[in-house]
Amino acid sequence: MAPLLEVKNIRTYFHTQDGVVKAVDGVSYDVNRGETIALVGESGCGKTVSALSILRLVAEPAGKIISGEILFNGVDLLKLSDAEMHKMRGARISIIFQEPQTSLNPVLTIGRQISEGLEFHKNMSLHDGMLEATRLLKLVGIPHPERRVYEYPHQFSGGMRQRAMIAIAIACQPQLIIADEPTTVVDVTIQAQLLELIRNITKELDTALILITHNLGIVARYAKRVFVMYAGNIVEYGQALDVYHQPCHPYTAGLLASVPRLDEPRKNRLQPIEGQPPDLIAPPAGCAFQARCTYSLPQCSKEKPVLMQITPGHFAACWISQRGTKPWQK
Amino acid sequence: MGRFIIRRVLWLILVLFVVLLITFILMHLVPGGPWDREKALAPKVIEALNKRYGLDLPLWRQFVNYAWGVLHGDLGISYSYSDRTVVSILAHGIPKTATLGILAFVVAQAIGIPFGVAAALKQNSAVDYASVLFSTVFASIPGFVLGILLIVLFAVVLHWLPTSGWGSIQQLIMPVFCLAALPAAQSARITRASTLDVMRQDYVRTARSKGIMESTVRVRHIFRNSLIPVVTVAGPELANLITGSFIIENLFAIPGVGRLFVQGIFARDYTLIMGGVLFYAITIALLNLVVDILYAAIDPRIRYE
Amino acid sequence: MAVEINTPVVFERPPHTLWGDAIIRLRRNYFAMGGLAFIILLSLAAICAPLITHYGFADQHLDQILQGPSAQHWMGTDQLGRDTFARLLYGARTSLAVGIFTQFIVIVIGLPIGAIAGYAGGRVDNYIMRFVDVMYAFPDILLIILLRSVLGGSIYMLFLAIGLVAWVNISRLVRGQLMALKSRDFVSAAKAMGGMGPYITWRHLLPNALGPIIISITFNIPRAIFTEAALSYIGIGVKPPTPSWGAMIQDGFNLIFSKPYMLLFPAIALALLMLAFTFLGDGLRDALDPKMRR
Amino acid sequence: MKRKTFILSILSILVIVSLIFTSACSTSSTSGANSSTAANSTPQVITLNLAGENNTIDPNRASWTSERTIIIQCFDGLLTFNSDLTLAPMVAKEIPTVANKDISADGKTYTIKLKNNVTWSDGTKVTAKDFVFSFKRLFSPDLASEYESFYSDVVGGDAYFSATGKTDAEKQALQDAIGVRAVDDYTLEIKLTDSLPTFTQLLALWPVFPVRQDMVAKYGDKWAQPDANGAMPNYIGNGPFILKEWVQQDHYTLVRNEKYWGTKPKLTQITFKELTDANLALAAYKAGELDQSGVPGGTEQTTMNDATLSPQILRFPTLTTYAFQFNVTKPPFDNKLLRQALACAIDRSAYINQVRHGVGKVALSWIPPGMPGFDATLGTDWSFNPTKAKQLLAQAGYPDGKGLPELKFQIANTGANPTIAAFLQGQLKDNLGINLTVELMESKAYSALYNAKQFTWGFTGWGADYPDPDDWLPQLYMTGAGNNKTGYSNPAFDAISKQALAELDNTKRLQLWAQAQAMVVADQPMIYVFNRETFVLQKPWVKGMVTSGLDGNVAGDTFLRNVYIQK
Repeated sequence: MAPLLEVKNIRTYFHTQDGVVKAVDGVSYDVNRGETIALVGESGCGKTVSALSILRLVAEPAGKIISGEILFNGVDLLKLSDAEMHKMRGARISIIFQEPQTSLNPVLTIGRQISEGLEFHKNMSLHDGMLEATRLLKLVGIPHPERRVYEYPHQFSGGMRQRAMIAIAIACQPQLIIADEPTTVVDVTIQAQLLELIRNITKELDTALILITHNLGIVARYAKRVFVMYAGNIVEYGQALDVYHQPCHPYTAGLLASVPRLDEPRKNRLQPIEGQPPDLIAPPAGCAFQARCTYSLPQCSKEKPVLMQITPGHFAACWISQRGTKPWQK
Repeated sequence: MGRFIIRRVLWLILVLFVVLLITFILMHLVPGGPWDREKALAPKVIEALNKRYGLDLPLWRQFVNYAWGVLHGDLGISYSYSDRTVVSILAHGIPKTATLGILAFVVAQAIGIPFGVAAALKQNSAVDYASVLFSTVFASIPGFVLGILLIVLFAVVLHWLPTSGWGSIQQLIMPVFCLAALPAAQSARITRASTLDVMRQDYVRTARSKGIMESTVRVRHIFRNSLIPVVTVAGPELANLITGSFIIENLFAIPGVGRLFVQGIFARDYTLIMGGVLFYAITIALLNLVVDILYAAIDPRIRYE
Repeated sequence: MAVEINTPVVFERPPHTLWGDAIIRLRRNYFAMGGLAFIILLSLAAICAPLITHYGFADQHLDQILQGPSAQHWMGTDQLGRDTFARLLYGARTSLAVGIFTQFIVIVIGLPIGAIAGYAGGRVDNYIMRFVDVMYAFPDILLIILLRSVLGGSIYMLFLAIGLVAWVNISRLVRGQLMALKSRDFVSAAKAMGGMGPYITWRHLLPNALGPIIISITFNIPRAIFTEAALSYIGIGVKPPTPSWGAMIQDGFNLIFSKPYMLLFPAIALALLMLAFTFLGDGLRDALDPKMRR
Repeated sequence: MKRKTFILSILSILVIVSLIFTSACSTSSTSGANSSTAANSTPQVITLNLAGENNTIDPNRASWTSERTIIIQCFDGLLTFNSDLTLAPMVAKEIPTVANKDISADGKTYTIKLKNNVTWSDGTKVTAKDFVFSFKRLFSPDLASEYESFYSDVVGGDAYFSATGKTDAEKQALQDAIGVRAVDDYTLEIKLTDSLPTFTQLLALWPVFPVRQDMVAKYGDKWAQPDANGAMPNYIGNGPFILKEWVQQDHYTLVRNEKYWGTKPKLTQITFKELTDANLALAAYKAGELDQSGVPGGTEQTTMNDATLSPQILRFPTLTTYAFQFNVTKPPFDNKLLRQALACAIDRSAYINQVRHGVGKVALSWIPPGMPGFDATLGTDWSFNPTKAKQLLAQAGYPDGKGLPELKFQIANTGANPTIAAFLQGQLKDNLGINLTVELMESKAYSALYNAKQFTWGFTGWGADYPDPDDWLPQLYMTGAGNNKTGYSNPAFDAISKQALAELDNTKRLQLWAQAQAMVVADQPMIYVFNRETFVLQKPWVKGMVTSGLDGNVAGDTFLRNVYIQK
């Protein structure tokens, strides 16, 4: 069976006063029906932009999808008309944004913001939409939904707002939900609750999920497959457990070292990755990670590595691991 | 909300009292009284006039008498328009000035807001540049210059409109336009800036992600939020317009309070000045209150206790 | 705890300071730079007026009254035979001075009052803001006319009169900015380090509130120049022989039917100056507004 | 939703309120528009500009020229001025003189016989009682008439006027004691404390025009006020026009008095607009909304050069003199030589011919041409002469201006005053090398400074209330007189003035005044600069216009009853 979503070699560039920012520069991945994948990387690596590209919500006119294909159920989303795309958004593909503080309209009631999509996609009346919104709020675990549905975002706590965002995303029972760092700004206990909620709901509705996060630590628990992005490119992907236990890219290894691991006794200090991500306007000639890589080879600064299968189903774009070595592995 | 309004109104009464007291003191500190003219009046005439208008009493008595009168709705008698009560003078002028001001306000917003929104939606397009240019140019010409240019063009050269006066719709066109030019420009600028700001907000992206109609996104999500700063500025603007402009009323010979008030100041017509200040302060305060209420109506985050 | 690996700016080249960034942004705004260039050129021309024209602003040529533009008098002469171009140049001094000095007065009065109210909060803030309310309820024109008749006709007193009625807004602005900033973390940090009240205000709060204040000033300068023109119409402007654009517009206003250029030259000059300040103000706002930093 | 309807309702209230205001106001004031009477003949209507709102049009209280403009259309006094400024009888049968015995030999009792066919606009007769009432009301302390001081010589007048603090009974007694009574219905007797030959001229002024006692009794001081719609039902006069409507701050509408006792005017309607901005008035004239308009100062030359407008110019001298007056009690202007030096340094003809484009006339003495007392030879010693100015400056103790303290000149910031101040500044700089500091003041602040005699050197103008030296010399130059702001004090002048004021022989009286004026001019307490000339535009179809030196802001207002329209 063909995957639900296939992103093929997508390039999304931003035109700024400083030059063209190649935020997403040839990224491919796919999602199967009901599957959860994770897109992992630091801030600014292009993961959010690649997700927005799917919905064609990249801020125009500065940002533009230059090339590539996004096949959803075999249909190229980039070729759809605006009207057809409107029918996709919210109805078939929806998104949960990372900032619940700012992602909800402060002057509309929560219920209204949930029912909006229902009114448009399911031709519901405002009244029915509000009833459905109440039900959805209950589903995402908000107490007293019949009252809360008439409240405004500022009356909700951060965690509750994100639950409301989830309710908005699942309102029309989409086939794919993109969760863009859904838990960054809430505290740890709520993070776990929210992720569980998302997992349960997607399971229940049989919805595919793209979980975008910088926290590789949580990925293994929720996602089946992981795609690691760096500087606008996918640098490694594979089964979540493979990537987690046997990273084939020094960047992935660095990400893992920078987050606490629940499965290992805490013996080492957490180690942030030194240095800054490269300039996306004028990326370095070779491997984008080369400047920050402790293990780099002379080849790394000259030739850009491409994704190669290291072990079955586990790909990486790294000259070092492609030579069969993993010096980061202890 | 009710308690908030009551508290504001009570506070307003205190402010009015203080404002009147300060005005009263200032007027008596300023050189020149109502009877000072280049062709001097005889001392006995001045004495009789002071007696007639109660200006022979000690100052504190004058103020107490005045304040007592104000509490009873009596603002005294004008010195420069004999025998006319200040209440009747204001009642004569305020409707005209307010009509002009409200019309100018409506015109200004009706021009400014759509222009601002259009400019923001089509940022850096011809519409945008045209609206920026239009608004800055009209904001750069003093009202009386714009006024006389309009009079020359439409009344003297083209004979389309009467030059001045009060009574017909045609007579309103030029003064309303002159009054509206600057606020329209300001409104366009503010709307443009706030719309641009709102368009960048995350919740607009959220709204788009729901796949709803673009027009719904614009009206429900962008416009309503971008209106908030516009309302903040519109309040003082409306107050400013309703209280009248000496220059426009003088230039177009409109029998409004703006002209009366300034003439009253120059004539040291104490009661008329106090009446004008009272009108001004009440208008400002009430409109600020209206803005605050409107503000709460548009933005649910704001609650008054 | 997860360690955030957050570089602050997404699509920006290596980070700049707020001000450095603002300057770069401003430089790219051609309208704003054009405005700034006009203001600087005009200021230079006003300062160097004697080098540009050999006519004095008060030199009367009673045999050359109300002449049209010519090679001798580029913009013609006025009702006392004074060279309009020279008066326009010297008048720029007055008009710029009105704009700048009134704002200076506004800052001197409004900034401390707003800062005290915003910083102290509570009862002090309440009293100060009630006083500001009272000031706000006064018609500006009343205060200006009364101040003009108390203070006399000198130009400094004109600055003072306009400044004295205009400080209210800036103090409200400063107060609002400080109130908002006060709750931020860096103030708590500064407090925790044992900084004193005024010190915190001066060192940490004001610099952060500076952006909106500067923007407000750029918008208020042309407003003050406008006010001067309006006062000339009412008849309480600058005293002769000092030229000001407002007074020249008023002179020309009376001659619109016979010598339109008498109105047009100063009116166009004023409009250009207003445009320049408006563009500069817009540019500064765009450059300094932190919301724009995305 | 609730919130939305709330906003909507506020918006709709705003719109409705504004609509109500517009409609209410438009219905109330369109009624004053011109309407043509007959289709076949030219409508006899004229629209003029009063250029300002009046304080009052109660004859006993009025004091400004624009108030006089309305009053003289609606009332006729005992006497009136001809266009040549001689007196003519109006309600009085003849001009009272000693010769016709209407004035007693001592000049203190006036017995005036009235015509018996004079009627009010409601048809009732005008009798001596109406004049008695008017006189007594003029002196009422409660009314506080500004022109009362002109009539101080009437027996008992001042005593009553000064009774501000007295009881009603005392006031009544004082009122009864005033020396004005009706001998019979058509004979009025007025007693004066002193002989005052110019009292006949005062009888031609508006403060003593007849006033209806019944209207004042019924409506009090508000009888001369419009009702809420602007109508003037109580404003009953005996003049050729009736004031039908006074829409305050906007316009006056006068219609012909169809019951007028004299020759009926030709105009059926006069509208006075109140356009205060001079540019607007000219625009309205050009747009055909006004039949007469002034021109903004400085545009006279262009107007004269304009082929269309130049035939429409109406210009005539008015009895007004402008002067730079010194405070002679304070240094340095207590120095007569300095004052004379400054007088010689001012090129008045340059001002008139260049700055004012020839409108106006150079003045070298106080009393203006066109009225008794003018002397063309006077003051020529102090006409423009830079050489003499320098000599006099040296004689004054300031050779080449050395040692001269800072000279300050105060002037009200109104009209063309800033220009004349700049002109003076330029003249002193060019001709004497003296720097002058101009202090431009808000007008009331200036008046206060001036009335308190705190000024050093200022600008003043004086217009005739009536065309006689009585109105020009004693009020300004007698020691301590009400309008003597210069502080000028000359015992010789005071003595001659006293004599002249009471002199019944007119020739001798004028000779005395000529001597007095010569004394003043020699001392130069003021530098006389120019006499005013009215310069207005008038549509060619306005015919029969007769102008007078006493005209106010509206040119020809004194004789509007003669005007007609012919297109």
